Order: sequence, then structure tokens, then C-alpha cells
Amino acid sequence: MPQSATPVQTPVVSMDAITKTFPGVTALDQVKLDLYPGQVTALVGENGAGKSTTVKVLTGIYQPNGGTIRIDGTPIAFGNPNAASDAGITAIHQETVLFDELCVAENIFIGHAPRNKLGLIDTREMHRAAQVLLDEIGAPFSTHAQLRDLGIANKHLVAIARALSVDARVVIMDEPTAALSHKEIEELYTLVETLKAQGKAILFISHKFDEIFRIADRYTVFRDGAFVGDGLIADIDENALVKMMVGRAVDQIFPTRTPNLGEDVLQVVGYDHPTEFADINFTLKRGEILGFYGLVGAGRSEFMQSLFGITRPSKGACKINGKIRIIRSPADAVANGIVYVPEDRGKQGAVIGLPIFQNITLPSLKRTSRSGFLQLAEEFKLAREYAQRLDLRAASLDQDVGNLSGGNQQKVVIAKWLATQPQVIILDEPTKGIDIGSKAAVHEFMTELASQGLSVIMVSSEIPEVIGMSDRVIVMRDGRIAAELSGDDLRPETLVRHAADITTAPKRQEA
Amino acid sequence: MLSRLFPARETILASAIMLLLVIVASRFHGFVAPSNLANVFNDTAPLIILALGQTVVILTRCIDLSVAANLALTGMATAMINVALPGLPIPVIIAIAVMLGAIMGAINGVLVWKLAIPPIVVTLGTMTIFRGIIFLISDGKWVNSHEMSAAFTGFPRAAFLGLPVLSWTAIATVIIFAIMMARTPLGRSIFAVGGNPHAAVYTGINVGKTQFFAFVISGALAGLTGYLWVARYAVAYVDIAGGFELEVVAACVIGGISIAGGAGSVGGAVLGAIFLGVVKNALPVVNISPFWQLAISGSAILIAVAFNARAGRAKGRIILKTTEANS
Amino acid sequence: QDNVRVALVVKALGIGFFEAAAKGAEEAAAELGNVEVIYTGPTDTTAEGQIEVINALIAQKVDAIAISANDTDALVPALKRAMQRGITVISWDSGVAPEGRQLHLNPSSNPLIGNMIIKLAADHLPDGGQVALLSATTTSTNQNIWMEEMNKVMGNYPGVEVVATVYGDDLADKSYREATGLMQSYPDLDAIIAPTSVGIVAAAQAVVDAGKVGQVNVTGLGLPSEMAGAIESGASQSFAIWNPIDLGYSATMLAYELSQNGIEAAPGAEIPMGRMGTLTLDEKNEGAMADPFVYDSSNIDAFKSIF
Amino acid sequence: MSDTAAQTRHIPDRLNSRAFRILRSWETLLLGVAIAIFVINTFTSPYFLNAWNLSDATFNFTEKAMIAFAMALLIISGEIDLSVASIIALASTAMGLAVQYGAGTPELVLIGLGVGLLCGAFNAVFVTILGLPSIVVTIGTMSLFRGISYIILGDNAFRGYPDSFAWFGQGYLYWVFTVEMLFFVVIAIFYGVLLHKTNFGRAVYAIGNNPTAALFSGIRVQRVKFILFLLTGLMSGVAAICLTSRLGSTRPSIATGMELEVVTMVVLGGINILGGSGSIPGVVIAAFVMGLVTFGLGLLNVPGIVMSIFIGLLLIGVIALPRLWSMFTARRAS
Ligand SMILES: Nc1ncnc2c1ncn2[C@@H]1O[C@H](COP(=O)(O)OP(=O)(O)OP(=O)(O)O)[C@@H](O)[C@H]1O
Ligand SMILES: Nc1ncnc2c1ncn2[C@@H]1O[C@H](COP(=O)(O)OP(=O)(O)OP(=O)(O)O)[C@@H](O)[C@H]1O
Ligand SMILES: [Mg+2]
Ligand SMILES: [Mg+2]
Repeated sequence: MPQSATPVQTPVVSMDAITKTFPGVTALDQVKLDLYPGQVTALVGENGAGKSTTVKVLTGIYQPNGGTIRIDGTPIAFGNPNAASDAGITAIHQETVLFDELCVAENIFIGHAPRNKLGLIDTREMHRAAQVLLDEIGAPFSTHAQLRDLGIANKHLVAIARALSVDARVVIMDEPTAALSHKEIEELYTLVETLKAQGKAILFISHKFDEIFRIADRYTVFRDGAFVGDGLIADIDENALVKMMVGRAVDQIFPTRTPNLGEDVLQVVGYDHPTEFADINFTLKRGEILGFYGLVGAGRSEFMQSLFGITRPSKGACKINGKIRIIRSPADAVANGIVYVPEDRGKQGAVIGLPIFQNITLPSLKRTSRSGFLQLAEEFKLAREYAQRLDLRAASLDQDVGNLSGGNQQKVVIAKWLATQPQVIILDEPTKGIDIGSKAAVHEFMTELASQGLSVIMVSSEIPEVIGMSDRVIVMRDGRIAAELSGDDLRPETLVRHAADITTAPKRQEA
Repeated sequence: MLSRLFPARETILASAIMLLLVIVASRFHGFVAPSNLANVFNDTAPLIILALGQTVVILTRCIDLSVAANLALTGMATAMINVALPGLPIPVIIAIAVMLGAIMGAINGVLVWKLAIPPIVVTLGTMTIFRGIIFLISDGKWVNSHEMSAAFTGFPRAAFLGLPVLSWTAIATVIIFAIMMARTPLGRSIFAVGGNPHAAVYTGINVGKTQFFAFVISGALAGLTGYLWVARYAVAYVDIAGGFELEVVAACVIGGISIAGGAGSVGGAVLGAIFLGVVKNALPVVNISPFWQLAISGSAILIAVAFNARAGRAKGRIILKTTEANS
Repeated sequence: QDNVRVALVVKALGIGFFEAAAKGAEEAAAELGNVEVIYTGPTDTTAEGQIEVINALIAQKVDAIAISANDTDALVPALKRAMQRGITVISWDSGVAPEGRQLHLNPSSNPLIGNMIIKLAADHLPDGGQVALLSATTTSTNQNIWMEEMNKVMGNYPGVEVVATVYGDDLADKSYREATGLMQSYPDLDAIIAPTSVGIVAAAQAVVDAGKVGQVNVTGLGLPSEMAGAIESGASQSFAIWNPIDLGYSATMLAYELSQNGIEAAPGAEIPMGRMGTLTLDEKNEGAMADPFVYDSSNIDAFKSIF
Repeated sequence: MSDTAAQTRHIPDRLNSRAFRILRSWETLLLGVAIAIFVINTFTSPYFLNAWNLSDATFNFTEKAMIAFAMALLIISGEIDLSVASIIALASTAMGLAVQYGAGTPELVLIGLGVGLLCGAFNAVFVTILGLPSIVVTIGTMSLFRGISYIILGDNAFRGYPDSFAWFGQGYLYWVFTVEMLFFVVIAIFYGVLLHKTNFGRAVYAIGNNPTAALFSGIRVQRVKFILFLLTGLMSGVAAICLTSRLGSTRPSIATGMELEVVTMVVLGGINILGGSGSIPGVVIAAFVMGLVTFGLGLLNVPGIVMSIFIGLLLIGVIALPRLWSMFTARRAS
């Protein structure tokens, strides 16, 4: 429960009328933001609302085009990230900003390592100080460990230690829980409480409403790079907050549908991989939405990618429409009607640098071309058809996908696959990091695809989404199928229990 | 845990060099005589110095193809200065060489930093430009040993504690680099910039500026080597050290410096250079026709890079508990 | 009437030997009065570089090309084309295959040079010994011919044994390294013969640096100005060379004669070359200018400032 | 097509007209440079404007350009091949060896092309199957291939090529039009069509922009790269045939340093060295620019090394100037 807000003091940091433009985009338009000592301020807004941009302005990575930042009432300008940390502002950024080739201590202290009398880095002191920080957050690894050898969650702990290594008065957390599992999220909440108790001002960015209402004292809402409103969390409810964010009420109910299941489309028999997963068996019916739930790192993406031909399983077979098919590459998968919308949109999704229409037609070139020669008119026709079906927002089909917002890039990737007229579409975390408005659109769309006879596999780490959308759910744990659930078994507790193997581990309190 | 059991890349390379020495020694004992090894080291010294500069550049995800041209231009300039002003003391000559080299490095660095032109394009361009300038300033003429002052040509070969100054310069460079890379903020920034330029920005490291400094360092070392080279071989002309830039890059690659930046060590680069030096010096001794040299160093590069890639390949996350237990 | 343009194409610009030859060409031009010498060549000793130079000269419609070739054969097509376009082509110093030139001017006769280089070494080895050859590039025409001629007369020098042949590519640093390598591989080496002006200087330097002055005698073909130091230090007892100024002078004269005075290059022909007398062509249309001249401590001082 | 626009948002195909895109392109800038150099050459040398001379001048770039076209595709795909000059040496050596065993012109051509393909395949195996960075692999094979030539040939040369073999490098088709020029044109058209008009070309661009996303889009990335290395090797084989024919002999040092000139030509042609963009017409113009610069300066008897200063300045200048200009205008605007 949020502590009742202490009587209002003066803000430590206050941003006023900050504007930041990029070529062709105004990311921030005269926004304001105040952070108070000993309080958690949640910054909410849709994708592309300018939250991360605000963080980067506050940490000196970007220089604003206009407006003032005041610290304790004194206007200040951050020429570079060091100036911001000197002023006592530190951040856990949305992206992992660490160095695989350096050790843990160096990652924590790069840029402000302790020095000896000769001006050289004092390695012993650096490791000592790093150990103190790691102990503080309960991190279970050595300061000498190479970062590359750590798992994703531990890396996140390093990022947190790094943020704490600066003696800061302001701590910024940009979607810190997106990559963490239950256990670490709980530890993070504890940490936030500790920091609060130390009187630090905390800026907390998240798309998850449950956690905002759990740990924040205040909120600030941005929409399309503009300030919409702020206030005390205690004074607002979820629906009102959503309305402020999106500018309209959003139906948070998952679309209802009556599944119309057909024959078996896909049968996976005994898929094994030397290190990533083992013994995967399941079937998928026409028109079905099959959910895959698991904790981060349960191996779902790895398995989906092997189904899509990226990595090769060491054993196992895959039957499509009852016939055994060998899938050695994504090209084979596409030819067999299996397509995959990846989790990592920036790297694996759209081909940034190519125009929208070329992205959409890339896997369908065989159809739009004539004996290997491109037919541009055909391509534009196909691309427009699917772009319009997905209500893509773009200036022209010739525009570089890189200039689109994340949500629209996601649409291009989906359009690309629908244009191949697939049988099975795998959506890996389709709504991860997507704001509440677009999320509903994605859900609606999935329902529509299924009703048209397409089989959908949805990988998701969000329990409500998994339960709300799936006809059936497979839970994965440590690379194996832990359970297959449907009907009345589809309850949050069951999912969590199978995913985290609660039967053998001490039961953890649910939030 | 697995990586601890396997010897580090450097150990393997060092063993390869030892093996090479043993093979050569079995056919010709004199090769491993300390005096001859000292000769081999001295002969490899310029390559070691340049490889260290190149290492810094490659670590920041750049490449410097202009080092050999820089070396030649500085060498010619110092030789001409020596001819014009034979009385100029050697420390001044060295200072000029380092300065000139650093300026050329800075030109590369500025183009990469401020104009964001890809390093390979920049240094491909400056490589030909620097060579051309040598021709312009020298009018294509050679500076021969009899025109140089005795002090000028004498410096790199002056013996000190049994080794020539040239060797000592290489040793000093290695020590300075080992300290710089491990213990100074610049050294760590160089690793950081190459390892993850995006993250470097977030930690307040200026990527372009770090790359700039890497080019300046590489240039300064090329300048220093320029003087040493010209003085040692007692001749300066347009084409000295022609194609040497690729040998320098090869030394780095054999030494395990990742061309993708961010990974590698000073020790690796030094061993890579020594490996090439030993091969080059051993061939004539064991009576293999010098015509084999090129093919051998090419194969060494291929083997080294294939090996490094295997050693460095991500082993994959171990999700499956059973697999973890088995391995 | 325009000047007669004679192009003196050398193996590479900047080499002392060719700079001296250019001086001689200018001397000939001054003597002839209406000749303009174009002194040109690539900056590295490659055939491709020379071909580009030749193409440019053809385009300029020069009257004659006198070339010291980097490759006997590779230049033939380009030079043939030059001749088809009416340009007189001769080679000098380092020759081109007969179909690529009208005549070839050898600085001296090849057998003489071949004998000379081994004799220079043998003279200081009355009891025989080991000698090694340090040549220019593997493709250098004249060095290869001289070494061939040398091998023919090896029988006259019993006890002298050629233990190795290495190539310094006419690069000072590579030659230095090769010379150092020779001394390491053959600790009993008595002499290094370098029939190239770059190699001989580098070898002498290597001998001095290895502290083997007095043990290893460096000899071969070199320029007095560059070798003065080696003679002084004792690294070289003696060496030989023809006069490159005379060579450039003669080549220019010959090119002029063929191009302007309608003289035909044919076996047996005697072609005047100014102060150098006449050149008599053999059955391959080759002729020798003069005998090589030996330099040692007795005469080096008189020549070191000339070339 | 307008009836659907009523319900759905209409997205136009393109915003800028074709003319606008052409006008603003790199190729146009480069063409301007080429014309300027042509004009300057005409004024500085009376020998420049002459059909035979211009024809001779094409030899300065035709062989390099043949490789440059294939290299352009390779670089667009995000790889590079620095071993091309060494492939020439090895292919030429193999042909020379074959001549010693009495091979005729058809066999020589097959051997030249075959060795080129083999070398390309060798590079491709290291890059696509073992997954090694191509710049490093080809620095290695650059030494290896030429090294094998040195082992075979040592200080010897192969000569005695059949007379009919001279056709490739010395032949004329009609008046001043050389056989090499024909090859140049045919190869340029082939690669232009391949890159700009086929599915394969589209895949090359996709891979260059984002190899992972291309793979995830069902493109056979490694296969495409394999083919590109093969093509580059093949073109090196063609260039080896032309160059060997033109020189009439083979030395192991043949074509030394040509790889950097090829890369320079490709980069000057507007191909992004980091992959993903560029065009064949750009490379064609760049080939002419380099040929015109070297020939124009050659007519003034400027040494080759000084010409390279111009090439170096051109290389950096044409990339730097637009950037400097936009920096300058941005500063003025703010
Ligand atoms: N470096 C940049 N260049 C151009 N545009 C940018 C840049 N960084 C951000 N933008 C644009 O600015 C806007 C705000 O982006 P920002 O990352 O701040 O959004 P966000 O609120 O953090 O969204 P999310 O919830 O998805 O993280 C977006 O339209 C984005 O495309
Ligand atoms: N040690 C690590 N370092 C960096 N990234 C990691 C590491 N472990 C896992 N990841 C990344 O975390 C993500 C989750 O891993 P994985 O795909 O195996 O599991 P998952 O069950 O699909 O989890 P998710 O719910 O995130 O999809 C992947 O994007 C993976 O690349
Ligand atoms: Mg964000
Ligand atoms: Mg995943």
C-alpha cells in the first residue's frame, strides 16, 4: 500500500516547459515534471509519449531545445551525463546500458571509478565499494564476474547497483520491472521503499497499473509529448488515469469470442535442444489461440524460434496438417505456413532502412515478382492491401519503417506475415512495452485472425493477457512443459504455481 | 567455470609461439640463442608498437589503415629535417615525430568524430593522401644513410643493457599500454566504447571523442615508429613500410583483438605481433623458401580467427537443469 | 617545329641511380638542342604502374620512349601498341622482350657483369668460401640475367660456393632483413653479393649492425655516393657500377637517333650515341654501353660526389 | 482504387516524385563531378579529346570495375572481400600453369573462372558457414591466395599464352571499342539488373540493412552471402583473364594493391561501406571518375602517387562535403 503522502515540500527537481525535438518529431512539447524528496512519482503515458526522452533529458544524454530544469530552485543545464550525476541524478534506463566485456565492478563504476594518488584506477577500492553495493541489494554474484556470464535478471541487478553507486538524491527507473520475474520485482519494490525512506526522490516509469498503484505516491501523465496532468495517486483511480493517458476511455475487457476450433494444424513431437529446451509436445488446432506462459527465461522464445527454423532442435519432429515437415530455416517455416512475430522488434522485426512496402513484401516476393524480377506495381498493391487492413499510420508506403513509431512498426511486421497467408502465426510478447490503447487493438486483432481460421500461438508473461486471450495455455519452466491448462484450470494461482515450481520452493506471497 | 579450465587465448598463442621456436630450434639450434632471439624481437619491435596503436583503434570499433603511410610520412619528414638541420638533438626529432604522427591521427579522428565518416573510408583516403604527400615533400627522392647524421641513425641501435633502444621502446610501449588499458579511465572507456557504444553514451562517455583519442594514440605511435624505422634502416623513401598496415591488422587479429570492437588484450596484440615476427625470421633460417612466407601468415590469420571465434562463441544459456548437471 | 619529346621511363621514381640517369638524359637533350625529356615512371616497381604511364605517354604522342622495365613480358603489349602508333621504343638498363622494343641498351655486357660480381667477391677469398646473393625483386630482368651469367662462370672460382639467393625487392628494409637472415642462417658466410644499388646499401648496413665488418664482405653493384660510408667502414671492400649518367645520356641519344634520323635498329647496326661512341647491336638487337668500373677505397672519394 | 479509400485511410505509394529523387541522389552529384573532371581535362591537355586516347584510358578502370560491381553487392550485404587482387594472382598463376601443359584459350578461360569461383567459395565457407567476420577472413586469404602463387611461381614468370588469348585484354570489337569495354558494359548491366530489378537484389538490401530481421523474414541470408562471395570470386576470375591477357604474362605480384582501388571505387560510387545502401549506376560513374582523374593527370605526367592524393581527397571529400554542408545549414538555421 502506498504510504500516505507526506505534507507537500518543494520539489528537488522541477522541469518546466521542456521541449525536445528530433528531426521531424517533437518528442517533448513544453512538458513539466516535479519530483519530491521521499516520494515516488509515476510517469505514465502511451508508447512514444516521451517518457524515456524525459529521462534522457534529466540525465544529460539529450539537451533540451527549450525550457528549464531546476534543482532546489536553481536553474541548471546538463551538458553531458556526468553533469547530471554530479548534480545527484541517477537512472536505471529502459535499455540495458552495460558492457559485456567488463567485469561487474567496472560496469558499476565506469566513468566514476575511484582513483589512487597516481591518478590510476584504484581497482581494490573499486571492488570493495562494488561489493558493498551488491550486498545492499542482495545480489548473489562476485564483483569480479564478467558481465557476459550473468543472466538477464542479474544484469539488471548490476544496472541497479550502478544507479546506486552515484550518491544521488534523485533515482529514475524507466520500466525497471519489464525484464524481471516475480522474485526480483518484489526485491525491487523493497529497494524502492528503502530509497524512499532515505529521502530520495524517485521517478518510476511503468505500463503496469498494478505496480503504479502499489508503490507510487504521485503521478504525472504525458500524451504525445505533452503534459496532461499530475496529482496524488490517492486522489485518482485506474480508469481516470487511463482516460488521461489515452484521451478516451479504453475497454480493458478482453474481447469475448466463441472459439471455432477445426482440425489439428500443427503437431510438435518431442522437440529437444541440447541447452535450451527439452521434450516439447503439443498440438494446435485451426482457429485456436494457444497461450505460452512462463517466467522470463523459461525458454519459450528459444523454442518458438526453433519452430520457426532459426535454431535447430537436436531431436523431434513437426507435423503440419498431419504431414511431417523438416524446418531448417525461416524460409522453410514460411513455406510451410508458420510465421513468427519476434519479441525483439528493433533487431528481429522490421528491416529498418527499407521502406514500408518492401518490408511487407519481403517474404512474399515470390508472389509479387515475375520469374525472379521485381514488379513494383504488384508490390505496392499487396503492401497497401495489408497496410490498410491493419490501419497502419504512415505518410507513404515509401517511407523508411525506421521513422514509424514502435506500434506501427509492429503492424508492419504483422502485415508482412499476413501477406504470406500463413496457417500458424506465433506472436512473441505481442504487447510487451505496448501502451494500453494499442494493446486492446492487438487483442482484438488476434481474435479476428483466429476467427478467420488462423491458428495463433501467443507467448506472454502477463497473466491477465494469457488468461483473457487463450483457449488453452501451456506453461513452460526451465525449458520444459510444466503444465497444459484450459477451462477452469486457467487461474492465476495455477499458472504461477506451475511456472515457478511452487511445489518445491517456499511459497511466495502474491501481490 | 568452463572458461577457467580452458587456458586463456593468450596462453594458447604463447604456446603456439613456443612450439614454433622448438620446431625451428630442432632444425637450427642457433635460432633460439638469446642473442638471436633478441634480434628477432628487435626486428619485430616496430610491428609490436604499431599493433598496440591499432589495438586501441580496433577496440573502439574503428580501423586505421593509414598507419603505414603515417609512418612513412613521418619517417621522411624526420629524415629531411635531419638532413636540413643535422645538429638537431634526437629528443627534439622524436618529439617532432610523435607530434606529426599524432596530428595525422587527429585528422583521421576528427573526420570520424565530427563528420561520422566510416573509419575504413577515412583511413583508406588518408592512407593514399599521406603517401602522396611524401612524394610531394621529397620530390620522390630517397634520403640515404650517408646523408643522415650518425646520431640520427645511431639512436635506435644504441645498445642499453644488451638490447637496442628500438627494443626498449617497444618494451616501454607495452608497459605503458598495459597500465593505460587496465588502470586509466581512458583505457576503460576504450573498451566500453567498442563493447557497447550505445551504453557508453549513457554512462557519460563521449564515443566520438574516445575514438578520436584512439586515432591520435595510433597516429602518435606510427609517428614514433616512423623515425625509428627510418633511422634503423637508414633510408627514407616514398614506399617504406608499403602494405605494412595489413600486417599490423593481422597481428591484432592473430592476437585475438575482435574486429567488432570491445574485446581483446594488450598481451594478445603483442603475442600476435611476435608470432608474425618469429615466422618471418624463422623461415629463411629453416631453409623454407621465402616464397612460403605470405601463404603461412595468411593461414595463421585464418586459423587464429577461426580458433578465436570458436573460443569466444557464446556457449548458450544453460536452461535445462539436466544438461547443466551433465556437463 | 615542336621539340622532340623523349620519355625516359624508369622502374620507379626517386631511386638515386635513375635520378642520375635523368641527369644524363638532360645532358643529351641540351646537346641535341631540340629535345624535351619527360622523366617519368611509377612510384613502386610494378609493371602495371609502368603500363599506365606508357598509356599516358602514347596518348601524348611522344616521339620516343626509353624504358627500364619492371617486367620483361608484361610491358610488351603496351609497348607494341606504342610502336604501332609510331612511337620509337627502346629499353635500357632492364630490358623488354625483343618484340616490345626496337633495341635494348645494356649498361654493360651481361657476361662481363656476371663475371664481375663474382670476381669482386672471389678476389677477397683466396681460399674460397661461402657467398650469398641478395637480389632485387624476383622478376627483375637484369639481375636474373646477371646471376645466370655468373653461374656459368662459377667453375673459374673453385672453392667459392653460392649458398643462398634471397630477394630484397629493392626495398631497403626488406633487403636489410634478408641480409640479416643470411648472416644468421650461414654463420660462416664470407660475402654477400648484391647486384642492386638498393640491396648493397642495406646489406652493408646489416653487416655493420651485426658487428660482422671484416668477416662478411658486401659487394656487388652500387652507387659511389651511397656506398661511400660502407667502403669507409670496411663493410664493403669494393663494388662496381657503370656510370648511370652515361647510361641515361646514351639511351636518350639512341632514342633520338632512331626516332629522328631514320636509323633502323637491326642486328649488326652501329648507332651513334654522342660522346659515348657507337652501339653495336647483336642478333637480338642488344648492345652494351661500356665496361663496369670498380670502386674501392682508393678511388671512392673522387666519385662519391658525382653520382 | 479510390472506392476503398472511403472507409480506410489512404496511404500514398510515394511522397516525392521520381524526378525529385533522382535530382537529389548521390549519382547526380557524382555525375556532376565526372562532367566537371571531363571538362577540366579537356582544357588542361590537348591530347585528351581523342577517341583512341579515351579508349586507351578505359583500361585504367575496366578490370577494377568488373570486380567493383560484384564487390558493391557484397558490401551492400554488409560483407567485404579484400582478397580479390590475390584471387587474380592465383587465377592468373593457374592459367599460366595450364599454358605450360598446353591448354588452349577455352581451357584457360574455364580455369580462370573456375579458380575465381573456388577462391570465392573458400572465403564464403569461412564467412557463412563458420560465421567469421569477412574483413578478417579476406585479409587472411589475401595473403594465402597470393602466397600460393608465390609458392608455385617463385621468381619465375609464366608466359607463352596463345595468341588468341590476347583477344580479351588487347582486342578491339569495332574501331576504338575494346573487348574489355564490352565486358564492362555487359557486367554493369548484369549487376544493375540483379541488384535493382530482382528478388535477389532486394534480399541483398534487406540483409545489409538488418541481417537478423532479414533472416527472421524468411530470407536465406547465408545462402545469399555465399552466392555474393562466389560472384565476387568469379568477377576476380574474369578480371584475371583480362589482365593476364593484357599483360601477356603472369607474375605472382600481379595486381598488387588492386583490392583497395576496387573498394575505393565502390565507396566513391555511393555504396555505404557499412552496408544497406548504394546503387550500380553510382559505381559505373565512380569508375569513370577514377578513370578520368588518373588519365587526365597522366596526360600531365603527374606521378601515380600524386594522383592517389586526388583520389583520396575525392573519396573523403564527396562524403564529407554534404555532411559539412548540412552541419553548416543546421547551424545557420538555429
Ligand atoms: N533519438 C531519436 N530520434 C528521433 N526520434 C526519437 C528519438 N528518441 C525518441 N524519439 C521519438 O520521440 C518520441 C518519444 O519517445 P520515448 O522513447 O520518449 O517514448 P516513451 O514514452 O518512452 O515510450 P515507451 O513507453 O514505448 O518506452 C517517439 O515518437 C520517438 O519515436
Ligand atoms: N543471460 C542473458 N543475457 C542477455 N539476455 C538474456 C539472457 N538470458 C535471457 N535473455 C533474453 O531474455 C529474453 C528471455 O529469454 P527466453 O527467450 O529464453 O525466455 P522466454 O521464456 O521466452 O522469456 P520471455 O518471457 O522474455 O520471452 C530473451 O530475449 C533472451 O534473449
Ligand atoms: Mg520508454
Ligand atoms: Mg521471450
